[in-house]
This record gives sequence, structure tokens and C-alpha cells, in this order.
Amino acid sequence: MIYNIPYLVVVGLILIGLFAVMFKRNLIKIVIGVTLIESGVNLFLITLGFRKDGVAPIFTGLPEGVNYPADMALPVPQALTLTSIVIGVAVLALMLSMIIHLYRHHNTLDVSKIRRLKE
Amino acid sequence: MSILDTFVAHAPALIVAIPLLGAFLVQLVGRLHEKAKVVFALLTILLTNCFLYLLTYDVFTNGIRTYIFGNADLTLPVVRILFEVDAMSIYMALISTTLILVAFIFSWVYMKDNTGLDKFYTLMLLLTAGMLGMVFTGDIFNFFVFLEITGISSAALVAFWVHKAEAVEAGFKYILISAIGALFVLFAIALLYGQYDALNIAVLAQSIQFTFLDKIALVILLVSLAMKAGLFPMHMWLPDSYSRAPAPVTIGLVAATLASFYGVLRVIFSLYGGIYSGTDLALLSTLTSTKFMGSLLIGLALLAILVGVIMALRQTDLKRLIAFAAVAEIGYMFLGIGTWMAAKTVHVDPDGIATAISILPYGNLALQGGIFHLFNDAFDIGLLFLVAGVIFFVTKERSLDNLSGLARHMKATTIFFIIGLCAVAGLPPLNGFASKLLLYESTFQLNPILGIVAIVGSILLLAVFVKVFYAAFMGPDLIKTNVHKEPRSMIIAMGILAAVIIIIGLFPDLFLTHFVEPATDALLNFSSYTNAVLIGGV
Amino acid sequence: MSDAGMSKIVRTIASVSFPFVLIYGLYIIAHGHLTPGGGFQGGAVVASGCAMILIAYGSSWILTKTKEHHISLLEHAGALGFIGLAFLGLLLGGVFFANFIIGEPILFGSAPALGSTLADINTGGVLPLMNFAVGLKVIAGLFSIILVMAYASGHKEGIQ
Amino acid sequence: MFTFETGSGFWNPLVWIIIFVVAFLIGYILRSFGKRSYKEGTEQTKSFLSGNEEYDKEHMQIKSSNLYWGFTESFSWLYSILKKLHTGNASDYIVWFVVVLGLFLLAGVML
Repeated sequence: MIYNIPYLVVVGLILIGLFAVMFKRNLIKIVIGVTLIESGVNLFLITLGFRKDGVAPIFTGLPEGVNYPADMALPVPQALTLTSIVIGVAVLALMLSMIIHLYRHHNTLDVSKIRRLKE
Repeated sequence: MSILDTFVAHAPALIVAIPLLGAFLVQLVGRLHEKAKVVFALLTILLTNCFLYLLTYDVFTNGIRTYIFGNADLTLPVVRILFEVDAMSIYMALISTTLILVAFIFSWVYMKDNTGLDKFYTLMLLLTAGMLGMVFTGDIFNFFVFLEITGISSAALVAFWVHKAEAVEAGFKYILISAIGALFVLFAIALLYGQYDALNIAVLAQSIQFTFLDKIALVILLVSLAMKAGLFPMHMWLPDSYSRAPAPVTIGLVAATLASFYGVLRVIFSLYGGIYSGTDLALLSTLTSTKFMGSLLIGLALLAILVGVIMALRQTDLKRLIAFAAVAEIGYMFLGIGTWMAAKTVHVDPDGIATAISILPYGNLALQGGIFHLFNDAFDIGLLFLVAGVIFFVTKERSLDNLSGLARHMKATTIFFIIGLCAVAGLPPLNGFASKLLLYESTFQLNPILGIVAIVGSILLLAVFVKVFYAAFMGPDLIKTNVHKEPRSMIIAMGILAAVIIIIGLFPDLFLTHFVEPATDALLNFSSYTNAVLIGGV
Repeated sequence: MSDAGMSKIVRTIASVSFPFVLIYGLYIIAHGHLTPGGGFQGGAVVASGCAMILIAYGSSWILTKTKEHHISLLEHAGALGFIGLAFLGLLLGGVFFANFIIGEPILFGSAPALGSTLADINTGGVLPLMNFAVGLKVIAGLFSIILVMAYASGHKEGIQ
Repeated sequence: MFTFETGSGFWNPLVWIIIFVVAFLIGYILRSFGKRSYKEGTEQTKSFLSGNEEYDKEHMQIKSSNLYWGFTESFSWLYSILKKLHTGNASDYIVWFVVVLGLFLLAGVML
């Protein structure tokens, strides 16, 4: 049961993030929502690589009495998470800089007022 | 091994790497001379095209080609990052590189008064690399990475005219949609990875069991990629961002949208190909859900066609109008896939026991029509967006209400617009008709209503563009100031697209047998895709 | 984030702790092929140190010391280094991204010993070089993002 | 080479082009039957609007928003719905995504 808690947290994070994106009006909060979804997905990936009593997947730093691949945490999900974090930083930076420009043009951060493109 | 063989062997990696290298070199080259950037970007994309043509010849004669990064032999198929290029990838890559080439030619004069042009070309080349990576990769996580590269660079390009409030708004909408879609794609990838410990599409496809989690992953992948491809009712970002981007960027966006559509195809036909294109009796239990999803796709596609054309009919902003027409065109493509998914039948013997599952022949026809239409959509909509770009460049007017009598000044543009109009509305003898004919006839056999809606959509599309033609090109000469001839580079760019449209319109059969059918077969032939990786296809 | 910078205490603390942040980040980059970490993580650490300086001293002060396009030049150098190494792999090793240095009698050339050994930094082939390239790119990229954002948002009246 | 089989039918662009050429020829022949006494710049070229004065060309142009007025007017109920759907609010786009996701989850997973 205790090992399922991360998965519940993952679902919770993604749902909270989606809620923020859908129903919050402040642009910054929407971006926070996107980041929450991203954290949820990253947590999910990391949790998939978990092994009970596993050690860090450093080949040269293996302690005595530990089997080579079997007792290590999976390194692939960590690599995936890292890649996703890097991409997340780029997306976050781009979104925030667009928000700066949006604020300059519209003088508001309310997403429901920034809708010149409609119909 | 001759030098040409070496080139072909490394072509899959080079086709993605050359635009990537060019993207960063443009900044350095741009310091030399004002025009050096665009010349360099053009050279880069031409070199990519050369390698692509070599690879095209090879793939169409010798079959699937794989490329493994870092090491020549495929020792650890699960860990190694690899590219897998089949006829469908080539088909998509040809569309993307041609559109980007045209966009670069078009931008020669169109973008000349802008500052920060080196960043423009960097982003355009990154967009190209991302799209080509998406269509070439054989690894689902890499697909996500390239999807994000495409999304980020195109969002930045949509907001390129940062001093315009609408452009930034469109860019923000695009990056929001793109980020959420890509994150859900990553979530689905994690679901698959957690079950099968693999990221390679071929390995995953071989081992997928269609469990509960697999179904969730399938739905998430399908819906997120369909959103990025602009399926109704998730199409709303599309008119917003298409209409506010600079014209060369819009062409790139058309290609990027189609790359997402390619993702949908890859998910259905390769990743879940064992379930969807399999005719094993063991799949009987999955038949209800697959057929029902097909019907749902058909429903959304029909709504997309109708809503796209009906909304286009009342638009006054020219580029926004064309973007709504693009929504309808995307509906046609999804109609092809949906019909294929729903066109499965179970043969039952007199005792009521199922004996066989088969895909009805019109299903494959509908798929061919959809894939043919992919090409036509890219070129027809691309041509119309270029015409809109020329009109905006010459008159600085967006609204059709303020345009009139342009045919008096811009004869070449008028002719290209008529070609684009006829092609997009599916008027014979241009290419749009050939693909739509395939779709009409095949969907009619599934349900007559589908065919009828498709035809009605085409007729309304014609009405939409006749309105544009009447309003912008005919009538008295209202715009007296500022109207001059269209620059030659723009005529060349439009001419390339128009020439392709006419040639394919005249020889639809040649194109169908030499490009569309191999691409469709590559999608349908699920086992050859997986075997190319699993049984040492190098 | 005001333009003027913060109080003298903050500035002094930032100046004192900056070298440590820098060293730690560079360590993570340099040991990327041996321990968890690498170009991006180390680069992010260094860039956060730079952000600390930026907050303490203000963006205008930073812009008197360096220009944004110099930083972006560094960024492109990093990107070009990475993709250039991949192309060198194609030229020298036969495959894109091939590890052409490993096994050669030059820096980083020796193959790592099997089993649980002490970490030897002189291994890894092109991996450390790629880590350096990525590190350069990330430091320059993140720093220029933060710098531009601070400068842009600092010059709008009425932002609290 | 030109003929294009679609399973239940075929299509040949050459036939269509020949029809175009024939139609053009017929039109040209009909035109050649026209009066030869037509002169430009005389009363003959003026349009006849039941004796009313003709407006300037600039005022005769129908704006594009007024084209298809009958169609848009009779479908105004549909347009009011469609306009309401496309709110332009970025959050609503994500709401649509979640709605479609739920729809497909119902279809694909529950069945």
C-alpha cells in the first residue's frame, strides 16, 4: 500500500494542475498549473524506476555485496525525467516571457480579458 | 561501399542533424552580411533535401532503413536510440521539407524589414529539425522530445511579431496547448514504459497486450496528438495562431500540425498496430472498443468539416478564414482514419460463431484517401496562406472588407489564388479532387451520410473561397495607395506549390501508386515495421 | 526585482557565496560521466548562482559588465560544440554520436575499469566533452533568460 | 497513366480538360455570333438600371461581410452557438481537451 502513495500523488498533482489551468484566471497561476502537471508526470517517471532497497545507479560506486543490475534503481526513467525537466524549463521560460509581453499589451493578467482572437 | 551508399546509410541522422547544425550556425553566419542568413538557411534546407531525395530512392526500393546512434551494431535494442525510416516517414518528410523550402524562399522579401532575423531562421531550422525528427524516430520518448522542440519553436515563431498584442496572445495559446498536449503524451509514454520496460516503438508494439492501462495510454496519446493536429473541438488554437503568424511561419505551422497528425497515424498503425490492423480472432474482444473509437473519430471529423466551413463562411480576416478551411481539411483526414477503424467486419458461420475478422476493402481505400489528402492539404492550404501573405505584404490589410480589385495589380497572385481555390475546394482536375473522390466513395460505402457531408463540406469550401475571390480580387480598384507588384521571390514560392498541385492533379494515378500506396502499405504492414528493428534490419 | 539592487549585506553575502556555488556547479559538470549530474544539472547550479548575483546587484549593473548578445554567443558555442562532437563522431567513428575518443591515448581516452572502482575522471571519451558543451549552453542560456526577464519586467511601471 | 481507379469508379483528368476545351470553344463560337456594331465609350456600354442613375463603382462594391447575407442570417442560431463556443479564452481550449479526453476514455476504455 505504501508504495502506491506516489501514484496517488501523481494523479493528484495532475488533477490539481489541470484544475488550475482550466479554472484559474490569472496567467501566472495557469503557468503554475502547467508546472504542476509536469511535476506529476516527472514524479510518475521517477517512481517507475524505484526499486526497494536499491542503490543509486553508479556503476563505479557500487557497494560490496550488491548485485550489478538487479539491485540498482533504474537509470532510464531518471534520464527521461531529466530530459523532461530540461524541456519544462524551456517551456516555462517561453510562457513567462510571453506573459510579460501580454501584460505590456493588455495591462492585465486575467486570461478571460485577453481574448482579442475569438469567434 | 561507395560514397553514395555511405551517404544513404547516414542520411536519416544527417537529415535531422543538418538543420540542427544550421540553426546554430545561422547566428554566426548572420554577422557577415544582411542576406547571408537567408542564403545560408536556404542552403541548409537544400542540402537536407538532397539527402532526403537519396534516402527516398533507397527506402522506396529497398524498404525500411534504420539508423542506430552511437554504435554501428544493434546490441541493446531497448536502450539504443534509433531512427526508423519507412515509406510513410519519407512521405511526411518530403511534405515538411518542401513546405519549409518554400517558406524560406517566401521569407526572402517578406521578412526583410524585420529585426532579429537570425533568431527567425534559427527557430525555423529548429522547427524543421523537430518535425523531421518526429517523423523519423523509432523511439517513443524521442518522439516526445521532438514534439516539444517543434512546439516550442513554433510557439516562439507565432509570437515573432512581439509588438502585436494578438500575435503574443496566439503564441501563448499555442504554447499552452502544446505544453499540455506534450505532457499528456509523456504521461502515456510513462504508462507504457512502466508496463513493458521499453521505449522503442517496435519493441512496444510487439509486446502490447491491450490491457486496461494500454487503453488509457492509447486514448491519451490519440487525443493529445489530435489536439495538436487540430481536430474539432480542440481546433480553436489553430485559427488563432495560424492567422496571426507571419506567412512563412504559417507554412511551417501547417507542416508541424501535419507532423502531429503523423503521430496519430504512428500510434494507431505502428504502436497499436497489432490490435488495429490485426485480423486475429483473439482480437474479437477488442473489436467493440476499436470500432467505437473509430465511430467517435468519424463523428468529430464530420463536425470538424462542417464547423470549419461554416465558420470560414463568416470570417472577414483572410488568414483566419483560410485557417478555418484548414480545420475542415484536417477533418477530411481524420474521416479517412476513422472510416478505416470502423470498417472491420466479423464473419459469422451459421451457428453464430465468429470465424474471421477482416478489414473491408473500402477501409483501406479511405485510409489511402486520407493519406493522399494529407499531401493535398499541405500544398493547397500552404498556397492559399502564401497568397494571403502576398496580399498582406502588398496592401498591409487583413480584412476582406477593405480589399478590392487586387486582380488589376497582381495578375500572378490572382492565377495562383484560383489554382489554390479550385484545389482546396476539390474541383477537378486538380489534386484536391482526386483525394476527395477516394474519400467520398469509400465513406459512402460505410454510411451514405458520411459521403454526403464530405461533399457538402467541399461545396461550402468552394463557396467560401469564391467569396474571397469576389471580395479581394474582383470589383473596383479601392486601394489606390501602396499597391505595387508582388516581389519575384514570392512568385517563385507560390509557383513551386502551384506546379506541384497541377502536376499531381494531372497524374493522380502515378502519385497514388508511387507514393501514397507505399506509404499506406508501410502503415498497414505492421510486422515489417517491428521486424526491421527486432530481427536486425540494419 | 528592482533595478537598483539590494542592500549591502545581501550583496556581500552573494559575493562571498558565489565562488562556492560556481565551484560546486563546475564540479557537477566535470563529474557528469561518473556520478549523477552532468551538463544540465551543473549548468543549472551555476546559473542559479548567477541569478543570485543578478538579484543582489540588479540587472542594470550586470548589463554594464556584459551584454546579452555576448552571452548568447557563448550559448551558441555550447550548442555548436555538442552537435559538432556528434558530427566528429560521424567523421572519425563512422556513426553519428560515436564515441571516437575512447581507446585513444589522449585526454579522457581510457576506458573505465569494470567492477566497483574508484572514480577515474580520465575516462568517458566524448561524454565529458559533451557535458562541458551542454554545461556552457545551459549556463549561458539560463542566465540570459533570467537577465532578459529581469531587465524587461524591471522596466515596467506599476509592477509590484 | 492518367486514369485513376477508386475501387468503384474511376477518374481521368484528361476527360475533364477536354470538356473544358470543348466548353470554351462553344462559348467562343457563341460569342462570335454577337453584334459587331458594338462601340466602346458610347451609350451602349452604360448599364441600364430601370432608368435610375448608376452609382460610382466604389459604392457598388458589396463588402465581404455582406456576402452570403441570406445564408448567415438564416443560420444565425447556429452562428450564435458556434461563436459562443469559440470564446478565445485559453483555459476553455484546455476544457475542450479534457472533455474530449473523457469522451474517448468512456468509448475506448469502458467498452
